[in-house]
Formats: sequence, C-alpha cells, structure tokens
Amino acid sequence: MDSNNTIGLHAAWVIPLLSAAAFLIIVFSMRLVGFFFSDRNKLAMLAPIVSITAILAGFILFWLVLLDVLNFDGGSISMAWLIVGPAEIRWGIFVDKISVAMIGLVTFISLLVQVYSIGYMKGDRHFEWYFAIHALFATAMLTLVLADNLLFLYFAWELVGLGSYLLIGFWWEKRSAAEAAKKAFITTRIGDVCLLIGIILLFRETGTFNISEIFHIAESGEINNAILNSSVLLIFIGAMGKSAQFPFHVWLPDAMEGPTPVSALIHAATMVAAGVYLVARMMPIFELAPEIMLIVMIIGLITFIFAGSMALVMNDIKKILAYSTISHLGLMMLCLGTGGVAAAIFHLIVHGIAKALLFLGAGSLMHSISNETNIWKMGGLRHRMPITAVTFFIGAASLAGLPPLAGFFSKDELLLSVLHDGQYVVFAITLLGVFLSALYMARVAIVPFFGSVPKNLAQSHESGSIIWVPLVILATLSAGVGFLILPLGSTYPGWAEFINPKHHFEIKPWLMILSIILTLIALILGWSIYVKKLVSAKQISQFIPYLHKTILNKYYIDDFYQWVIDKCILTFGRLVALFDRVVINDTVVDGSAISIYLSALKTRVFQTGYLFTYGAAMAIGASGLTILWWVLLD
Amino acid sequence: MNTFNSWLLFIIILIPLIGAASLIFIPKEQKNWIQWIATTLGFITMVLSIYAFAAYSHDAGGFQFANSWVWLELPSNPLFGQQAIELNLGIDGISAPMIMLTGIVMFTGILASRSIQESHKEFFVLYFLLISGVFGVFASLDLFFLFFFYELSVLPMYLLIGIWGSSTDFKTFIRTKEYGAMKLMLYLVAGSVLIWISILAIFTESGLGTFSIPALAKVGFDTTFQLIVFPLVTLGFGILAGLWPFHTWSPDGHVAAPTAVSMVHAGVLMKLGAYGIIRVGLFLLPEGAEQWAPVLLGLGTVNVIYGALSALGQRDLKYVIGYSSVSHMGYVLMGIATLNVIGLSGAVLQMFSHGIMTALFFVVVGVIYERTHTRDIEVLEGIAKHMGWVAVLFLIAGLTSLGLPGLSGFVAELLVFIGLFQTYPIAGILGIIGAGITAIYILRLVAKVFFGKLNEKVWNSLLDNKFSKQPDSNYWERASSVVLAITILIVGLFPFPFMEVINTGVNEILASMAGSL
Amino acid sequence: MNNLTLLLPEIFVVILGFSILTIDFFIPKNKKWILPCFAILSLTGILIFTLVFLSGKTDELYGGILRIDGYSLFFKSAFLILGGILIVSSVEYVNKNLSNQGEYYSILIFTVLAMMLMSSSGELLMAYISLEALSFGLYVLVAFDRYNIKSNEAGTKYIILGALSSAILLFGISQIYGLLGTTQFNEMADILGNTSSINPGLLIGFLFLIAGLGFKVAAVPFHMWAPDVYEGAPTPITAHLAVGSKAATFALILRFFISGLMPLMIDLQIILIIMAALTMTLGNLMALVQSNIKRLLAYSSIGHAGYLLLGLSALVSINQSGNFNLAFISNTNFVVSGIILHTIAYGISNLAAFLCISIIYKKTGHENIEDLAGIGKKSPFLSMVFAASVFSLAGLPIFAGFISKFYLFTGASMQGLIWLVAIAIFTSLISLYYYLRILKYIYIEKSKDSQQINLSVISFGLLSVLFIAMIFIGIYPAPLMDAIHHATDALSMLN
Amino acid sequence: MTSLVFFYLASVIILGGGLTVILSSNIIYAALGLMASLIGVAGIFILSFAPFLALVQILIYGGAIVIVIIFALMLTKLEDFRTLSDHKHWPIALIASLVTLGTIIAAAFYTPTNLVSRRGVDFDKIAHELFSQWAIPFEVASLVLLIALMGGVIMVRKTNSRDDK
Amino acid sequence: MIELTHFQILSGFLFAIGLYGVLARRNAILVLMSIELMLNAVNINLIGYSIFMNASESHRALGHVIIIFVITVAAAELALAIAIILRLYRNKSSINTDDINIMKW
Repeated sequence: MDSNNTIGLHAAWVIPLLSAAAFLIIVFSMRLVGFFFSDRNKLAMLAPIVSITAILAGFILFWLVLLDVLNFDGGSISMAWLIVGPAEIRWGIFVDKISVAMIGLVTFISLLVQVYSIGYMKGDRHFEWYFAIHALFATAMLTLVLADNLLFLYFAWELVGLGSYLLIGFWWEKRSAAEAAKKAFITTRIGDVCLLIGIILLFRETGTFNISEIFHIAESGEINNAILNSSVLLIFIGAMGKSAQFPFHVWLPDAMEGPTPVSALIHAATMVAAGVYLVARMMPIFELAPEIMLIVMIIGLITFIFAGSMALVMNDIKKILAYSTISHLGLMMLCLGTGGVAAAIFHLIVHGIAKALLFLGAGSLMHSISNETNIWKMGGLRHRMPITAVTFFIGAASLAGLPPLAGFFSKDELLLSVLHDGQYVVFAITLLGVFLSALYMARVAIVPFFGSVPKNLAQSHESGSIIWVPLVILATLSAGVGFLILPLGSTYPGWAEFINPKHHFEIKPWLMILSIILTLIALILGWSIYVKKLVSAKQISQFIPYLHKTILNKYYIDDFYQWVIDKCILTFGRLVALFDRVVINDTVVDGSAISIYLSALKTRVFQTGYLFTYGAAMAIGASGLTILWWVLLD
Repeated sequence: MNTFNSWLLFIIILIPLIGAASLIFIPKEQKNWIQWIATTLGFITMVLSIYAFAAYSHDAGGFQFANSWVWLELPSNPLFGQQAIELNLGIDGISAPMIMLTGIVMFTGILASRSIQESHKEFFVLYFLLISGVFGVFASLDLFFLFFFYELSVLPMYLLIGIWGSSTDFKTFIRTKEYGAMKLMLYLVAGSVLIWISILAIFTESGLGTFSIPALAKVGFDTTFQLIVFPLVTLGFGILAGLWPFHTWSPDGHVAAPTAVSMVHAGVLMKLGAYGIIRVGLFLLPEGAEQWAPVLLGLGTVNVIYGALSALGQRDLKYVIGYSSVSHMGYVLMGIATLNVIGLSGAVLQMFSHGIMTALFFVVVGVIYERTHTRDIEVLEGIAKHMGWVAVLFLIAGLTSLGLPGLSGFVAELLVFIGLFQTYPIAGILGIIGAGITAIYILRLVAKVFFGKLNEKVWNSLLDNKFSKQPDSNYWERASSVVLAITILIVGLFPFPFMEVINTGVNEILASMAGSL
Repeated sequence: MNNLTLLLPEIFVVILGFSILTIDFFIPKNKKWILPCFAILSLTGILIFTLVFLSGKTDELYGGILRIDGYSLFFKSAFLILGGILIVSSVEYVNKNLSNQGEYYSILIFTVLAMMLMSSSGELLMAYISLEALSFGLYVLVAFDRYNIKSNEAGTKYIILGALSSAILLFGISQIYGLLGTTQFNEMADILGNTSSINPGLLIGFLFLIAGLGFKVAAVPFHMWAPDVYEGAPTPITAHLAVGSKAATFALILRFFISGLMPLMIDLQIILIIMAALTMTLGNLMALVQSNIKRLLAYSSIGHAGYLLLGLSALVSINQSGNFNLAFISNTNFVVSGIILHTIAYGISNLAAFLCISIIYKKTGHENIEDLAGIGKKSPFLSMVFAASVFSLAGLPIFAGFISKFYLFTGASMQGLIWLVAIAIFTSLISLYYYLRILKYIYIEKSKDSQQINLSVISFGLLSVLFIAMIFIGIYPAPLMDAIHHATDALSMLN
Repeated sequence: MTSLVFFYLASVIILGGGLTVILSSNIIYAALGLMASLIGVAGIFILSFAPFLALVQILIYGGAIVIVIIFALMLTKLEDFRTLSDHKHWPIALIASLVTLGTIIAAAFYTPTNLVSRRGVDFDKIAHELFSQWAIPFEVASLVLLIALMGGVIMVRKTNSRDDK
Repeated sequence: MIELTHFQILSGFLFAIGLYGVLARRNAILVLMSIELMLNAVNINLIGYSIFMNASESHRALGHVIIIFVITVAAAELALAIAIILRLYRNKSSINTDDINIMKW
C-alpha cells in the first residue's frame, strides 16, 4: 500500500502510546511523589493532568487520522513482536473508516469522562490510581480498535477487560464491588476463551493472524467450511462476552458497582461496544458463514428484547441504564446479523454518546443526592438540577428514537437493514423492542425528574461546571450527530457509503413514520403511567404476576449462574481436591509408602532374636542355595 | 574475554558453592555479615547469569560457553578404549533462559530470605548448595553431571523445608512440614531413581563409554530401546515437573517450604524436570518421544485441568499456588508433547515465565504469612488495605497466571496453544479452558483475600506485633518482588529477544530429532 | 626362596600389638592415654614404611599363600589407616566404658593384622586362618563391655553363629580341597578353566564357602546376627564390624573370585544375583522400622553389602556363554574398581556415623533415634558431619557415597545387570526414608534440654578428617581412583 | 575288609555319640557322648594312617575340650542338667539338617572323583609341610590362640578396676 | 573296602547331627558341643579326601595340615565361647539360648 507512510498512519499508533505513557508516568509518579513529598495530596492533580493531556492529544491526532483516511483510505503498519518458526506475530495497526470512527468515539468520550471525573472523584483515596487505570484503559481500547491482527486485537481485548476489572473493583473495600469485578472478568473470560480458540483455529488454517490476509484466504475458499463456521462462531461468542449478549449479559448490571463515570465510559460507550466492533470488523468472514449470521441475529434479538424487558422493571437508575445498554447492544448485534455494518457502527456511536450522557447525568444526579440510585426515591429534580435534567432528557429521547435526535436516524438505519435482509418476523419483534426501549427510556427519564421532591433530597443542587460542561457537550452531540447519516457535501457521501462505498443512502418514509409513531405511543404511555398515573404500573404487573416476578429476578439467569459456579464448579473443584488428597495422595502415594513400611514390620518378625532362627536361616540358606544352584545348572 | 566466557558457567556454578563453603566459617552470631555475603554473592551470580543469557549469540547457535575438564578417568576397556567422565559445560538456546531464570529467582529468593528467623548460616549454606545444583543441571552437557547436580539440588531440600518450613493445620486437614519435606524428598529421589536407571541404560546401550550428551545424541538408539527408555526418562523428570498423577509432592512440599525455597523449588526446580525431558528425552530419544508424545500430552492436559480444579477447592493460599504450579507445568508438558517449534518454544518460555511468576506468588504469600501467621482464605479478607504492595504484586502474579496479555504468561501459553492446535486441537481447547478455570480461582482468591471490607479486629489479632508499624512488605521483599514483576512485564511485552534465543535451541533440538527420525 | 622381608609391615604390627600389651603393665591407670598415642604413632610409622617399602613390589610367598602386590598394598594401607581411625575413635569410649585398655588396643591391632593378611592371602587355608584371627578378635571386642548385658548377648550370639559359619565354611573348604586337590586360587582357576562341567560336590564346596564368607559380610540369608551384634557391641567395635571386617572380607572375596573363580563366575552369577537382590532389599526394608540407631545402621550396612554383592555378581557380563573372550570380562576392572571405591566410601561414611553416635552416646547415654533430638543445636559441627555421613550413605552428591554408588552401578549395568541395578536403585530410595528420619531428629525435633555437647580435640579432629575425606572423594575422586586402578590392575595381572 | 568293619564300628561310635549329644536330656551324658564321638573320630584317623592326628584328637578333644566343657557346666546352673529340652521349633531344625544331609549325600554320590587307593601321608612330610610351606598360617594360628587366651582371661577374670561395681 | 563315599556319608551324617544340635538344643554349651561335632565332620571329610586323593604327597599332606588347624581353632573357639557364655551367665544367670533375646527385630 502506498499509503503506508502517511502522517495519519503514524499519528494513529501514537494515540494509544500517549495514553500508555500517561499510565506509566502516573504509576511511577504515585510512588515517587510519595517518596519525595510528605504531602501527597498537593500533587494529586498531576494524575488527571497527565492523563487528560494524553487523551486530548489523542483526540487531536484523531482528526489528523480522519483527514488521512478521508484522503487516502487508510492503511496498515506493523513491527515484529514474536517470531517462532513458521509463526510470525506482529504488532500492527490498521486504519480504516470503522477504526477511525471508533478512535474518535473513544478518545472523545474518554476525554469528557476524564474531565468529568476530576469533579466526580475529587477526594477519593486512590485518586491518582483512578486516572492511571483510565489511561491504561484508553491505551487498550485504542489498541483494540486499531489492531491489524487478531492476536493483537485479543491482546488489547484482554487488557480492556483488565481495565474494566480494575475500574469496577475500584472501590474494592466494598464486598459487592469486589464480587462484581470478579464476575465481570470471569464472565467475559468465558467469551475470551472461545475467542482465543477461534483465533488460533483460524491461524491453524491460514497460518496468519493478520485480519486482511485471513479475509483473503477465507474468501478464496481455502478454509474448511466446518472450521470456518466454528471459528466464526467462537469469535462471536467472544464478542458476546464482551458485549454482554444473552446469556453473558449478567456481568454488566453488576458492573455498575464501579464509579459512575467508569460506567459511562466503559460499560456504556466503549468497551462493551468492542464486541460489536469485532463482529463488524470480521464481517467478511461472518458473511461466509450464513448460519452463524443467523445465530448472531437471533442472539441479538433475544438480548434486545430480554434486556429491554428487564430495564423496564428495574428500580436502580444505573441498572436500568445498564440493561438498556445491553438491549441496545443486542440491537446492534441483530443488525450485524443482517449484515448492516454501517448501521450498527452508526448506532454504536450514537448510542455511545447518548449512553455516556445518560450515565454522566445519572452520576451528576447521584453526586448531588448522596449516591442514591433508586429512582423511586428521587423525584422532581428537574427544578433543582436543570442542566442535568435537560441533558438527560435529550439523551433519553435520542435513545428512544425521537426525531430529529441522533437515535432516530440510527434506529431507522437499523430497521432498514433488518428489512433489507428480508427477516420480517424479526423485523416485527424488533419493532416491539423499539417500543420497549422507548418506554423504559420514558420511565427512567420521567421518574427522577418529575413528581415531588422527597424530603431528604431537599438540599440537592446542580453539580459544578466541571461536571455539567461535559454533559452539555455530549447532549449537543447527541442531538446533532444523527445528521452524519446524510450526505454532507462532496467529500462525505453519507454514513453508509462512507463506511462501505457499495452502500447508498436511502430513506423509507413509511418506516420512519412507523417508528415515530411507535416511539410516541411509548412515550405517551410512559407519560401517562409515571407522570399522570393514569395507568398503574402495579396493576399491569399484577396482570402478569409470574412474568413480572421472573423479569424482576432477571429471568433467574444470575441465580442460575451463581448456582453453576457455587454448586457445580466449586463443588467439582472441591471434589477434585478431595480426590487428590484422599485417593491420589493418601491412598495411592502414602498407601504405597505405608505398605512398604508395613511389609517391613511384617518381615521383621523373622528377626526373632533367637539363635535358633539365625542358625536355621544360615543352614537352610546354605543348603537351599546349593540345591537351587544345582537345579539351575542342570 | 574468551577465557572468561569459557569459564563463565563454571564460575556461575562455583560461586554458590564457594558461598556455602565460606559461610560455614563465619560465626553464626554475625547475622549481618552472613546476609550481606549471601546477597552479594547472589547478586554477582545473577548478573553473571543474565550476562550468560545476553551474551548467548543466537546467530551462532549451538552450545556456547562450552568447556570441559576431565574429571575421572575410567579404566581402559577393550571395547571403547580409554574414556573419562568429563565436566562438560555449555548452554544452548533452551538452557540459557533457564540459567537466567535461576539467577533471578535465586537472587530474589535471597532478598526475600532476610526475614528468616533462626539459623541464618545453615539456611544460606543449604540454599547455596541447592542453587549450585540447579545451575549445574542447566549448564551440564554430560549425563553424569546432569545427574550429579540434580541430586545435589535435591539434597538440601529436606532440611530446608523441615527446619525453616511451616505446617498447615486446619482442624480437618493437617499436613506437617516434616511430612511435606519427606514426601517431596522421597518423590524427587524416586524421580531420580528412574533417571538414574535410564542414564545407565543409555550409557550401556550406546557402547561409547561416555556420558557426553552431544556425543550420545549422535548414536541413534534402537527403536525398541527408545520406546522403553523414553517413558522412564519422562516419568523420572516428569515427577519433578509435577506430572500427573505424580504431582502430590508439589503442593504439599511447596506449602511446607520457606519462602525462598518455595520460590526456587516451584520456580526453578520444577523447570528442571521439564528441561530434563527436553534435554535427555527429546534430544537423545527422538523416536521414543515421537511415539509417546500423545501420552505425555494426555497427562499434561490432565495436569492443566486437574490442577486448576484442585486449586479451586483449596483453602490455604499456598496450596492454591501449589496446585496452580501443577496446572501450569501442564502447559509445559503439553508444549513439549507437541514436538513442533511453536509448541516447544512456548513450553520453554512457559518454563521461564512460570518460574518468575510463581516465585513472585511465593514472595508475596510469604510476606502475608509472616505478618499474619495464617494463610487461610476463610480468615483473610480485605488485607489490601494495609498491604498495598502485596496486593498489587499478587494481582500481577495472578494475572500472569491467568494469561493476561502483556504479561509473560500470555506469550508462553499462547505459543503452546498455537503449537497444540497444529497437532492436537482438542488438547489445545482443553488447555485454553484450563486457562479459563485459572481465572476463576485466581480472581476468587483475589476478591476474597485482598478485596472486601477489612475487619480491623480480626486483623489486629492476626498481625504479628513485630510488624504493627509496617504491615506491608519491607524494602527487601519489595525489591525482590518488583524485580520479578518487572521481568514478567518485560517478557510479556517484548518477548522477541527471548524468543530468538529459545528458538535457536528449539530448532536445533527439532532438527536433530528430524535428522534421526 | 621366600623373601620374608616383604612381611615386615605385618611383623611390625605384631610387634606393636605385643608391645602395647607389655607397656600396659607398666603404666599407671591414669596414664592409659599413652597407649592409643603410642599405637597411633606406630601405626602411622608402619603405614609410611609400608607405602615406601612395598610400593611397586610384586611377589608371592610360599608359592602363592601370600601375595604381595598393588592390591594387597592398597588394602594394607587402608586397613592401617582404618586401625588408626578406630583407635582414635575408641579413645574416649574406652576410657569411659571399658576396662583392660591394653588388651583392647592390642586385640584391635591384631585384628588389623588379620585384615592385612586377608587382603594378601592367595590361598584358602591362609585366608581361613586369618579370617578366624579377625573373627576371634572381634568376638572378644564385641563382648568387651563385660558388665553390659547387651554386649554379652551380642558376644554370645556372634561367637556361636560365627563358629557355626566357620564350620560351614570349613566344610566348603574341605570339599574344594578334596575335589580340586588344591586350595591355591591360581591353581583352582587353572583346574576350573580346564574341566568342562562342574560337579555337585564342588557346588557344595563353593556355596558353603560363600555362605561362610557371606556370614562375615552379613549377606542375606546369613545376615541375621548383624543387627543384634551391631547393637550390642561397643560402638567403635560396631564401626569395626561394619567397616573393617566387611572390607577385609570383600578384599578377600574379590581376590578369591577374580584369581580363583573367574571360570566359574558365569555359573555362580545367578546365586550372587539372588543373594544381592535379597540382601539389598531386606536390609533396606528392615531398617525402616528400627528405633535403635546402631541397629538401623546395621540394617543399612546389610543393604550396602547388597550393593557390593551386586558388584560381585557383575564381575562377568551376563548373556555371554562359552569360554573367556574379550567382551566377557572387558568391564571387570570397572566393576572391581567400583566395588573397592564403594567399600572405601561406605567405610568412611559409616566410620563418621558411628563416631558421631559414640560421641552422642557418651553424652546422653542413649542410642535411640529419638535421643538424637536437638543435636543440631547442641553441636552444630557434630551434626553437620553426621548429616554428611548420612547423605553419603544415602548416596547423594557431593559426598563420597554418590560417586561410589554411581560408579558401581554403572559398572554393573555395563555388564548387563541393569535390572538388578534397578532394584538396587529402588532400594536406595527406600533407604532414603530412614536416613532422612535420622536427619529429622537431629535437626528438626527440639530437644528437652539445651545442654551443649562439647567435642574433644581428638573427636573434632577425627570428624573433620572424615568429613573432608567424604567431600573430597565426592567431588574429586580421581586420586583415589588412581590408586584403586593400580590395585585392580594388580589383581587382573594375576589372572 | 577288616578296616571296613573297624570303620563301621567307629562310625557307630561317632554317630551314637553324636546322637547322644543332641538327644540326651542329661547334660553329663551328652558330654560323654561327645567324648565318645570324638574318640571315634580318632579311630577314623587311625584307619586313615594318620596316627598323629588321632593322638592330637584324643589329647586335645578328649583331654582338653571335654574337660573344659564339663568344667564350664559345673560353673553354670546344675539344676537343669537332667531336664534339657529342645526348642519347640525342633522340626525346623530337623528339616534344616535333613536338607543339608541330603545335599551332602547326594553330592557324594553324584560327584565323579579321580581316586587312587587309600594311602597315608608320612608324618615327616606333614611336619615338613607344616613348618615350611604352612609356617605363616601356623604363626597366625598361634595368634588366634593368643587372642582366645586373652579373651578368655578378660571375660572371666575379676578385676579391681573401676568398672567392677 | 573303605571308599571315599564312606567318609563322605559319615561326615555328612555327623555334620547333619551337629547342625541339628546347634539348631535344636537350648543349652548354649550343648550348642557348642554340637558345633564341635560339625567340625569333626569336616575333619572326617578332609582325611577322607586326603587319603584317597590322586595327587602329590604335599597336596595330600595339606589335608592333614588343615585338620591340625581345624582342631586348634576349634579348641580355641570353644574356650573363648565358654568364657563369653560364662560372662553372660554371671550377668544373667542363664545359659539358655531362649533367654538370649534382649535384642531382636
């Protein structure tokens, strides 16, 4: 590729390195500061400054890369990391439109969240450490989107998981946070294991980890179909783990134990989208495995509906948002299952911005009302915290799909993509999901901000500027970014074509109207239930008590997992340990030692101490050996 | 410089011996002297061992720093004339990283041993003997001396564990240190019994009258002979490498041992077993290896899964690590069994990586045990609050153990998996699943022991008064564990220089195998 | 004409024995230390004289009754040194526990003489009578602790069974004499080499002879006296039994087998293999369950006798048939060197161990393993030497026992006895358990009192010498092996 | 032929004496049986043209050893002299001795020998051999006797030294 | 005619009788007496071989010489053994071999 030496390409690999440098600087300075200065707090601000500078520089470089991509169509650059016999593993980056878009999203949201965090995390015991992990996470996430080979991607994939683990467990002194971190890591790990198997399986067939080379080989049909299918499926399972798809979704709601900005960045906007990104990235080989595409679609659909239903009944604001995230990720997967890469990525970006906004807004809420998260204990806060309220509404409306906010466009694209694929049943169910999603968005936006203010929240007030400025920026974007779908001038032919030149921008007016109607019905329904109390939510739930209870208990999936882990795996582990101790060690190992010992005890009775025995042994020995010898010689 | 290079390995083996001998003459009251001498000699040895690795030229390949001295003339024999047992030293791409590993672990072990309570002198004397033996095994190119040094490294184990070790006593489960020491010692010598027999068989069968490994490699033994002797060799060395079902000495022994000994033992001595399988088994008996590889692979797989599951069911911190060693050594065995470049390189790198990682584990757990006098997972909770360093370093070791990219464990396990997939995909899948189970027990442990709310009352009752001012690790222990952690990171992020060397060695082994097949 | 001057070393030893007996009359009771000093100085002198006078001389006296060659020179010097060590290690024990010091030392010196004669005798009657001289000395020495009932019992058992064994041995000699017409080793080899088949009478002869010799080296099934006698005898004498009498008997057996029985070895091999296998298994097995340390070492030394028997059975290679050829005995020298090396290594280690036991016994008055508790703290040096000797006996490097075992087993496996070697190695694994048990008590168990054990200069010196010898042989056996090769060459030259 | 008669006679005496030794329950009878047996062996020596050996046999065994044994018996408990009994394991002893006997006798029959007719050895020759060829063993034998003597003295004598408590 | 076999059989029987005595008798002195029987069996064997042997006179004289040695050693052995047994008797008041088993196993 002649574009190998463009500035943008070099800028691209600098972006993650900046954050990596920031991570190292913070980690070492943490100890150095402690070493040289008795008062650590004076220099505490060093950490956010370093990390924000790095990510800001990254964000600026992003534009350079974008320009480059617009002009030269991207490219790749790599260096050897490991050469073992036939296997050559390289560290390399690959810049194309999808990755550039992701870089933009990641750097941008990271930047805002980090700025926000200065205010939100002020005074925390591990303030510097918080920013260090943020920098680490940014490094990993940026690497993930840039990686040009699967192994490198996996590398970053796992580091992202580490960042998530550390951030969820940031308040590790809380037992629930520790458990949640563990759960997140282990659940995603199951996916990762499959992902790694898939990657190695592909390597075995193609002899390379390089994504474009794999596509090349796969398209030439050199890979055995069964193996291709299974490795694609395994890769998808990896994506499911990271993107919290059913049945791996359980970790994400629990992950809300982390600080709220973390939830905004990692568990809404970026990391959880990695699965979607991975599937989108690998789409060429997914398309070679139509059966798997169907599975992707079905899983996406199930997740979309299930998570939506759970979001509808949760009471914890962060949990609602979490389930909503899962649900939307399901929607993206569903769309990918129909081949709609552009739409999925677009929704990814839109959802990322909006969800970050919502989480940060929720954080702002919680910050001012002493970390209360139950929406039913809030109310009427729109007057106390106007900026937060307005930005929150914008975010929620965007996700609900209210035109002309970004969510409307992206959802429209998604539905269009499903429709294109000719999956009418799926399309119908998706519409149900769209309805659900608008409904719970209405619920989460309405309940805390309308109604009367509870007494204990009387002191609540708007957060400081360092918190609301990011909200405003995000809200603006959330409102405006949808227009990217449209062709804007000659250099930008609209999103779909930008991502994939073969696609063209199109509009189906009836679909737009249909979705608008659905959304409006949902919003009105929400309005009437939660504000006007025309319809009692309780009555609805009593109408379907078992279903309600099931949904409230998260379909018992968490319990089932808990049971599997505690009762099955742990018990199995204990059994193996017991087997090891009792059978292998005590019986076989010690047993053989003891039997030797016992045989010695038995043998020694021959040593009677009587001369008679000794003499007899000698005499019988001498003549016995003689006879034996005689016999042997004949 | 050339003279220096040709004496380098000899010096590396000799310094610990000199240390052991000289420490005998220092009065035992001079604790500082003893510690400083031990530390200095350890440091010099480590530097030399790193130099040996760094100066190993992967372009030239082959056995470098080679030198030999006639040690004992054998009676002249009409069949093969005048022969002698020679002290034949040299390292190739496989032993070079092992030498460095020994150097690093040994030195960090000395740093971590500063807190030994009694009989410093005897401890370091025995420790140095152990070290000298380990270096000797890796540097020997002669079956006799390989065995000599192997036994030398086994020799001090009983006393090291028995005197300075610790017992496990939960009401339902008691393992005394004497038991652990005895079992470890008997097991290791049981391994050496098989090794001894196979060495004698190889020696006799070759009819050359020499123990020199390069000379014996050229012989090309009879297939039947290889089929009989290879399992003996593998079993013998495999016992040391924790081969299932002969692994039970490892958890019990490592739990009972004092920190430095656990480090060296789990970190280096277990590698010695795997190294032996490669050096003697693969190098001398390629056909046998070819035939028996599936069995070794099966056992290695069992090791991985079984070890991980057992670790899941443990209550004692050190037992978890002990079983995790069993599990991780399974990867080494699997890697060896692939008999291809990638898998074998992965196995060698895993040897290095696991050595460093498990040493780090043991340093950290040693600190915890010394401070709180318990290793019971049920009792410890939230100790990260007072032991920040310990928690972070344990986490690093744990993440290495579960194969997090960026840390050395990932590279090694990845290569093993890739190698496995080329020949035995099913085993590869099981291996990766094992890594998944590892994540479960490590994270469970971290969440349980380090995270969560610390109960101050329980903590104060546990904490040894000596450490009430500073419950976290002291500077020596920190230095020791940080050196290990940095090594893990370096290997994890920049494995290239390591792999170049390892590759050279592995290629030569495989080329010689291919040549004789 | 017989050059009787070649017997000067023996004559000097006899004179020394008598002079000690005589001097004993003239020194007062509190000056008895003069005796061992005199004995050691004289023995050293005799040793130097022997080395200078006999080196390089090869001759036979009375047509081969006694052979003066490198082999006998090696063992003569070894036994002179052993005699010195035994006397030194006896000094304190004798002073405290025994009366009749003059007789004690002179008998000890007479046994040294007997051992020297055994190693050089080339004829059965000479061998028998010197064996008896050794045995008689040991009978007396074992029972020397007259008021100790264990010593009495040990003496009684030893002499009765010894007499029985010498009756059996004599019957064997009578058969050999009668059927071969000679008792000279060389002539026997000639006759055996010429006769095609071997007859039952000779079988009895050789086996009864081997039984009698097997009694001395405590080979199964002629071993049963050993534990009891070792336990009951005064500790320095136990060392003598375990080292001196065993080494001397092996020296005799080696010469007998190589210069007399080589043609028969192919047939005899199977019996030796059985005995070796039984001996090493039983000895090491039974040692597992002992609580008396001397008894434990007795069984351990039975096990070691098994290893030496393994060497004997490997004098010719297996799977060969027909007459002598090159392959048949090509490794004999190797094996013989191995046997001698192992005898030496085992002897040194055992001497050190028994010396340690006798010092501990002197302080604590007990000989049970449990009473070793805490010695590691009470006397670091003593326990270090004890540990070293135990490791050496267990065959771990850097001590002498490792290289000697390795050498011996290598030789045996070169002769095709790899399966027997495998048994031997496995039994040495079993042996490790009880050796470690000793270490456990020395170092790990805590003692009730903290009374220090102070070593006398003599013990310290002797312990250091033995310790250094163990390590030196362990890491640089070449000089010793050189000497052994000379001895071995002398033996095979006669062949 | 006469010699054969004498041989059988001697054999009867020898074996009878031997059986008395091992079967008699009275120790004095046993001692006398031993004496008879030893004298019988002297008879065998005479039949073998070895009068010197016969003389030695009678002098040493008959004259010295049996007397020593009887003295020894006198020094020990007299009560159970008449109530000697064997081990309860005597069948094993019987088996052991029968096996040995069987081996020896079978060997005697199966062994081919290269024989000449019976002839003695000159007394002169024995003396010459003993003091020239076998001088050294003879000297060593004297050493054996010396050790036995010293041993006997040490074992039995009473000393005034400190260990006589 | 007297033949070698006669001597051998006589010797064998006496040896076996002596052996039985050594093993079966309980009185230590009787055991010693039985050993004397065994030694005499050896002597009978030796004299038998000596007079029938087809060899030079000096070789045949060797048989006689051995017998002299055997007699000497036997006497000395017996004396020493009795001394030791008497010492045991003084300490233990028994010469019964069944009582001599403080040390066993």
